[in-house]
Amino acid sequence: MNEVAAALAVAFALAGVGAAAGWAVPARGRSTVAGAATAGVGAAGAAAGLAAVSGTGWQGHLPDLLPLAGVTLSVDALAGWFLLLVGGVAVVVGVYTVGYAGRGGHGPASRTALAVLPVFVAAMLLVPAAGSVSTFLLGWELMAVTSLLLVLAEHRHSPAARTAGLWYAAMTQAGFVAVLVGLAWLAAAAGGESFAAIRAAGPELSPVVSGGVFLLCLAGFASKAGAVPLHPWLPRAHAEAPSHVSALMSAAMVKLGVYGIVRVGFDLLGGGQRWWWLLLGAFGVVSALYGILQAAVATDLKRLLAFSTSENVGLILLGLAAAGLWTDAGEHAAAGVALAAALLHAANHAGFKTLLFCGAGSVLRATGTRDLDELGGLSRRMPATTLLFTVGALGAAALPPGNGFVSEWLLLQALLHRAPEAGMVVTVAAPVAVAVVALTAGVGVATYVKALGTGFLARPRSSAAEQAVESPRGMLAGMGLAALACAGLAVAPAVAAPALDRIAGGLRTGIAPLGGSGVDVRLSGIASTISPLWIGVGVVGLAVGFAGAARAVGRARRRAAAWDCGDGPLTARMEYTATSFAEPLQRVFDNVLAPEQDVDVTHPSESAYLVRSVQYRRRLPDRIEARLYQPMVTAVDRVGRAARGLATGSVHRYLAYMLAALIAVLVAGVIR
Amino acid sequence: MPPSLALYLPLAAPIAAAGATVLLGRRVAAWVGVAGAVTILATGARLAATVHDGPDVTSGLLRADALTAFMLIVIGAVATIACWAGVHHLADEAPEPAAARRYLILVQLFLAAMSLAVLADNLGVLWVAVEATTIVTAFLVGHRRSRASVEAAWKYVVLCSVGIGIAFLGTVCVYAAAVAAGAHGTTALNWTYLASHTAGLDPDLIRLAAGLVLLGFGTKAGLAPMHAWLPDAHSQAPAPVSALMSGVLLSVAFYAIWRYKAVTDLVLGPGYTRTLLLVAALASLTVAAVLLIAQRDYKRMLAYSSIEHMGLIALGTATGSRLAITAVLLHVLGHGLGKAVAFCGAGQLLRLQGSSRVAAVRGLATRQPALAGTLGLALLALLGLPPFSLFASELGIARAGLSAGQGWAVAAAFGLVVVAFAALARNGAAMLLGEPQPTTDPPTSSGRPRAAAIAPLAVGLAAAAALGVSLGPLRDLLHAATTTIVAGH
Amino acid sequence: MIDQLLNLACGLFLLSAIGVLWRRELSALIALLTVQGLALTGIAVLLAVDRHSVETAAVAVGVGVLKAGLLPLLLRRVLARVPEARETAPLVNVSASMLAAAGLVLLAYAAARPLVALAPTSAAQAAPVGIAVVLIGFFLAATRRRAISQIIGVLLVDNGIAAVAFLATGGVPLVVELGVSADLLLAVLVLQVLTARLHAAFGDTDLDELRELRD
Amino acid sequence: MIAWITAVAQAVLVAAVAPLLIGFMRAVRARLEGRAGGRLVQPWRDLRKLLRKEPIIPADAGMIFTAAPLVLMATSVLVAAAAPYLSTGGPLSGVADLIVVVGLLLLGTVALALAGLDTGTAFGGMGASREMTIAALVEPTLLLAVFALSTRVGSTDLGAIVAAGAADPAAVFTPASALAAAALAIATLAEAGRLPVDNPATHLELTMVHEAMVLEYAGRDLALVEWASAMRLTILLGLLANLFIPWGVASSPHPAALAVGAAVFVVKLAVLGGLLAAGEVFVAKLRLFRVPELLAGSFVLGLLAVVASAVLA
Repeated sequence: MNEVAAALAVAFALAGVGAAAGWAVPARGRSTVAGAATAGVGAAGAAAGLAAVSGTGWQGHLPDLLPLAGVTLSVDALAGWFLLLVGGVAVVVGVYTVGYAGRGGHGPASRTALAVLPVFVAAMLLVPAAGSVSTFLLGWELMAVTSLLLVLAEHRHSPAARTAGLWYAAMTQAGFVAVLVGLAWLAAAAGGESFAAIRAAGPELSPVVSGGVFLLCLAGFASKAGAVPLHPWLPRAHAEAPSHVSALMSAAMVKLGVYGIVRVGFDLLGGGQRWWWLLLGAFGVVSALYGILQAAVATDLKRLLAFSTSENVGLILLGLAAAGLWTDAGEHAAAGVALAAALLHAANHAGFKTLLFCGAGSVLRATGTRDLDELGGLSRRMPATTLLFTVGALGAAALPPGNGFVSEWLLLQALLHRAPEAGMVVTVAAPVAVAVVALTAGVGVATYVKALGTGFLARPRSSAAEQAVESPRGMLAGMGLAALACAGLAVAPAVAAPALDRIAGGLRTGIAPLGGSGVDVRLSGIASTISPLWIGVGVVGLAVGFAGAARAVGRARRRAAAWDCGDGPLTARMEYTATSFAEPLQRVFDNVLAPEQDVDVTHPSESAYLVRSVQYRRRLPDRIEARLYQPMVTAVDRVGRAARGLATGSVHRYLAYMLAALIAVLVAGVIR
Repeated sequence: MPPSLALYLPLAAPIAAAGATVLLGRRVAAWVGVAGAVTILATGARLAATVHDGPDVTSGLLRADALTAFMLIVIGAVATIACWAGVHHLADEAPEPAAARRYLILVQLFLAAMSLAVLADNLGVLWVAVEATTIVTAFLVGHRRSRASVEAAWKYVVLCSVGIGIAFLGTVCVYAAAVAAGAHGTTALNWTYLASHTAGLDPDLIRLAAGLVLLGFGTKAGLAPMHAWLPDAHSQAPAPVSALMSGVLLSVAFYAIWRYKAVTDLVLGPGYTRTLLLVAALASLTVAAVLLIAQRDYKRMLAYSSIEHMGLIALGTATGSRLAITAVLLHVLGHGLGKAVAFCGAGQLLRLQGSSRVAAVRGLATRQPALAGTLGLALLALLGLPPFSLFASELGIARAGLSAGQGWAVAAAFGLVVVAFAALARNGAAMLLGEPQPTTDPPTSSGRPRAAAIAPLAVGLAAAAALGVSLGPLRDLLHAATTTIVAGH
Repeated sequence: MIDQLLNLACGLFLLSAIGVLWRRELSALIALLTVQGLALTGIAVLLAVDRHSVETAAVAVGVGVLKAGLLPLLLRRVLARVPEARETAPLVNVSASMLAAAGLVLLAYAAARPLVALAPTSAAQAAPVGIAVVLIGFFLAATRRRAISQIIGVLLVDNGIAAVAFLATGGVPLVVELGVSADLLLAVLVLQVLTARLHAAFGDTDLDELRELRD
Repeated sequence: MIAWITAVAQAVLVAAVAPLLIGFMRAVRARLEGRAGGRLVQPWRDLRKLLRKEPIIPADAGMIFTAAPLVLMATSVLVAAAAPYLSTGGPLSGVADLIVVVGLLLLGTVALALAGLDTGTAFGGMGASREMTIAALVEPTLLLAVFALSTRVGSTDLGAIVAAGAADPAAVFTPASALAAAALAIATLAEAGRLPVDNPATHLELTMVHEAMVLEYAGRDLALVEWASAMRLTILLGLLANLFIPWGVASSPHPAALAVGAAVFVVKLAVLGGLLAAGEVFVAKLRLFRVPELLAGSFVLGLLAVVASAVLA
């Protein structure tokens, strides 16, 4: 029993104890107990992950658990990376929960919602730690059911939460079945269900089997990862879940979909055919673009963050696709960089999205609304939260010196790599991917400017926002931890280099993509470097320097009413809202977003030429959901109604069914 | 207690309990009934200890091997929960003394008939026992004498009698084949004899028999297209009886199919029954899925969920490998426990609500947290979610099916399971979640169910969850029982 | 001689089933059922004579009492209590029923081939008659609206199976036969009670009215 | 050490030249329009005046409003120091490449946009919204141009690209390069807020983009914004110049070479600035919602450049 095993054992034991304690203790201490347990489970998981990415693997088999299969655990560097990621997020969320969900807090204080929290984290740790098909599926489904319970935490007062829960339940189960069939098929074809056995047999499988398995698994994993067009559950569930749960789901759970793709595609199947990766790339492109466009026009802060998750997952998938394509083309250096970019972006996204969702939770707690149009003015009322949210937004917008920038830079480096012998498809696909990443980055910047600018700055646009007060210290502490992690990843991404090198080495690319990195990020095989530390120091140092210099030479500032071209006096009604901010972008991408607009003009009775009032309504429904899923739901409902005709209540009809079956069996016996 | 005596106990105990009911007061009689159920469970465990690695226990017409012991455990476990819940059911419903007595007697006879079915070595006696279950449960289904329950009882008796008749025709065919192969008298229908003397059996006749038997017992097992009686009967019976019918009676019918399959597969090879079972499995899953979509009655919803699970069991039986059969057996136990809890919970809900319409129940989680929690967890168990054992068994069925090259069937089946999942989740969410409407509280509602009434359900859920975590001592028994079904391959 | 008598009994057995399909008066149906019971008893007796089997003879007596005596008697009592004389509107009309019966008989002969092939005695040759009656009984139950007609359908199925058992094997083991007979008697008793309750609840025994439980 | 000195020299040079470039362009434009125009150093005088005035900030503005000019200035100076204007050695080679330059410039834009929103005025928000829309759409063009340029060299390192151009000028004058230059030029206009995307001299609020964001600045804050904006134009034009006219950039950190490099740099800037100013005389500002069409055009140019560089190279 080495340190990985010990840490995992502590994590699972703590989850059990935490759940029981969260259930048993009275309401007053419940959030403290559950939050502490969650943080503890996360810390233990992160410790296991840290040991694993440092090179300490572990395998174990517990035949008496999980009937008919037994639990097999196997932790390598890749698993360790995701253990670390999940654990880290859980620590932050655990600390945050103590302040958020407690009495007087905004979040739910119900037994179930708090007791399930550590179990959810444990389930998320079980997924990467799993070493066999059955164990993986067990973790996957445990994760689904616990997260479902958490999404439903506010079911009582929010019909939207109930709908979200239902969408999530149905889609996650469909995804589970796809993965189940895929992995069971793989296990059957490989003649064993442990990952080790599959890994050994993986490359010898027929292309039909491996392709089929990859497609099925991809469907399930991409849906869990929130990739468009398998995403509709995500903006609903992430928006309606309590914010600490949104953070866990968006930052950690969604990544396990990514983990699944890496594990199955690169590890178990051992790479694959080119079309797999082109398909994955298509998922990535569509997710990134559609996600960020929806985020750009969203006015619900949490919906914005949720669609931004789809976007970031799209970028991660794009990185994985590039890794697959470059491996296929024999360009191992670029493949390693692409893989490193995807994994690093997963970690970065986990960092800033935890921070942002926790920030959204603080806003929700302080104002009771998520509608950016109703917010504003929080930077003076909640300065610490605003500052922390800014750190997250900087990362999410992928601007230097934020942490998102480094991984997007890596991704671009991988995509900019040129290999003429890789073939025409790749030659065309690479620039398209670059353009998509660039457009995504651009719109992403606009999106987070909107979120920060209209949500936190200027004047409050509602009395709720006006009366907002700063969050309690526990919540700020949790967010502070996340902000520290973001800052660390931003200025010193190279600390992750040995781990990423070990992972890439383990996945048969045989390359250490970030081998030479120190203060600078240096790539092997690609002659580009940056120095995130110096960029960060440069921007911050120069800005501080200029501030000092300006103060030294200039006069003191004075506050006065805004000039606004002499228009005053200003009211909050005159401000740009989130809707108006996004209007130009919405117009530009009208064809994709297809907004629904209604203009109702009412006339006074005297004359139809006069106008009494004009009512303008605009809605931006998720077009893919409306066009792809709603018809499906309608069709299923129609089938259900039509199927009532099967059971009319007539005993004669029922006997006729049986007689028909009898005749069929007899005829089958006769014909044979 | 010598094992051969233990063979008679599962019959004697419920019959004795039924007899005692005549003498005792209602409350005591109800608890005596629980004792009858516990006796079956204990005897099953006792027999399991003997047979899981030793020879079969035989005495007269009765015989117990590992499969029998396992089925006795299933019957005993589900019956314990159902009878225990039945104590409170009777206390709450407070029927006339005569009706209560008749109810208690019939339930015990029902248990005895099911025990006989799994203990009989002779396939003819097995048939008689299964048909006897129809007869004793007919009045339980029609217990309430309302129009709906009379209708349900009529359909139940007619459809099952005709269906089970087909099974008898199949039994006659097997008998004819055995006689033609040189067997005599009662022995010719003994399963032990047939399973060990398959060489002379005429394949054509066995083929005919296999089809007929599958249709016949398939009717009792609720396989489509012979399923139509099931939603009516299960929704109209009193809750504990629904629990028994859904939780074990269906499985007892499937037990008969396994016994026959073990014989016919030795003669015909697995192909023929596999094809028939696959068709039945997919038909059942389809029927269950499409009728669940627009389901408006929660008891019927649970009944269709039973059809869905029987479809899965048929799928696993069709696969027929060791893993598949072990998974199927575990599925039977898990489904029995889960469905018993769900039906008993639904019964309490019906009493509180006065209507079995889904639309009549809103915000139960807020109004009745304990009952809603129990029902919700039972629903999660039936949806095949961990930690409940149905997760492990469904996983096993899927893995086994894919290993046997039935990928398309598994994919189709689990696709339908997703539809059923969504439909069940939708109705479950509609009932459990949300803000309770003040107007939906009918005047009949007499507060919350007592903790004592929830206790049997909690025990059932705990058992289902424990099984999902680890089989413990059942592990060897399951493997031994699997061997009795799969030994031939 | 015995073979010819056996064939005669089998013919009567099948004819009575077709007659049930043809007639509409419920009392006539019960009479035909009695005839069929007698034919079945005849088959059993002939087999007992043929095989010199006392056990079969005893079974034959039991069958006679049950199928030609007790069950028709029970049905008459039902009919007396539920005053409906005719099967007014079967779901499939009589002429179509006849055609269907013809088809079912053909199917029975085709399906029963393995039974016939197994034991080339003259009794076994007649086994398809039993299967034909099973199918006809099934058809009757599926197309007739009166409760009593449906009970008769169930009984036809049972008679058919009994006939197959006698013709193909000389009768199932005694213990099974006893159990089956007891089950059958109890089932008819249950149906008798349920018919009364149906009549009380719906004021009618038209089974097509049973549409309250659906979906 | 020399690299650091070069970097500081570059930053100082760009900072010093930027207001002069603005003055020069205004003069050229005035001359072409038949006006006398201001003097070359007028922008410097404006800056000095502004630095002395009292900075006034709107009542509702928060810390972002005061921080934005500093961030804008910091990013401009950092880029000026890091990009290869005088020497291809890449003064801070390994710290920042072309993608970082694009990112840093965008960071400056974002700072101003947030400041515009922070004022709580309608014009501030309007400017921010428009600026971010344009910035979002410019981004793909910029990175495609980077792609086209970097494939030639196999690196996004600016110094490497310029050095390769200087070493082999023929490689610069390829169709791919020309297309990339055109794309980058349009992107530069948009980034720097020049006609036809934005009119730096407009005084009609409704057509403002950049100016609308900075309406509320006064005193030294405004001075920083103006100065930084001028530096951004200088930076972009300088990049354009050194990427596509790579002569005269010092390949060694020798002081003499650096001096020559500085002179050549100023000349190139003057030429490009003059051309830009002359061009602006003849075009009108596009309607805001026609701007995406222009940017889509530049995007296509960029894509063509990439394809050309892949297929023809």
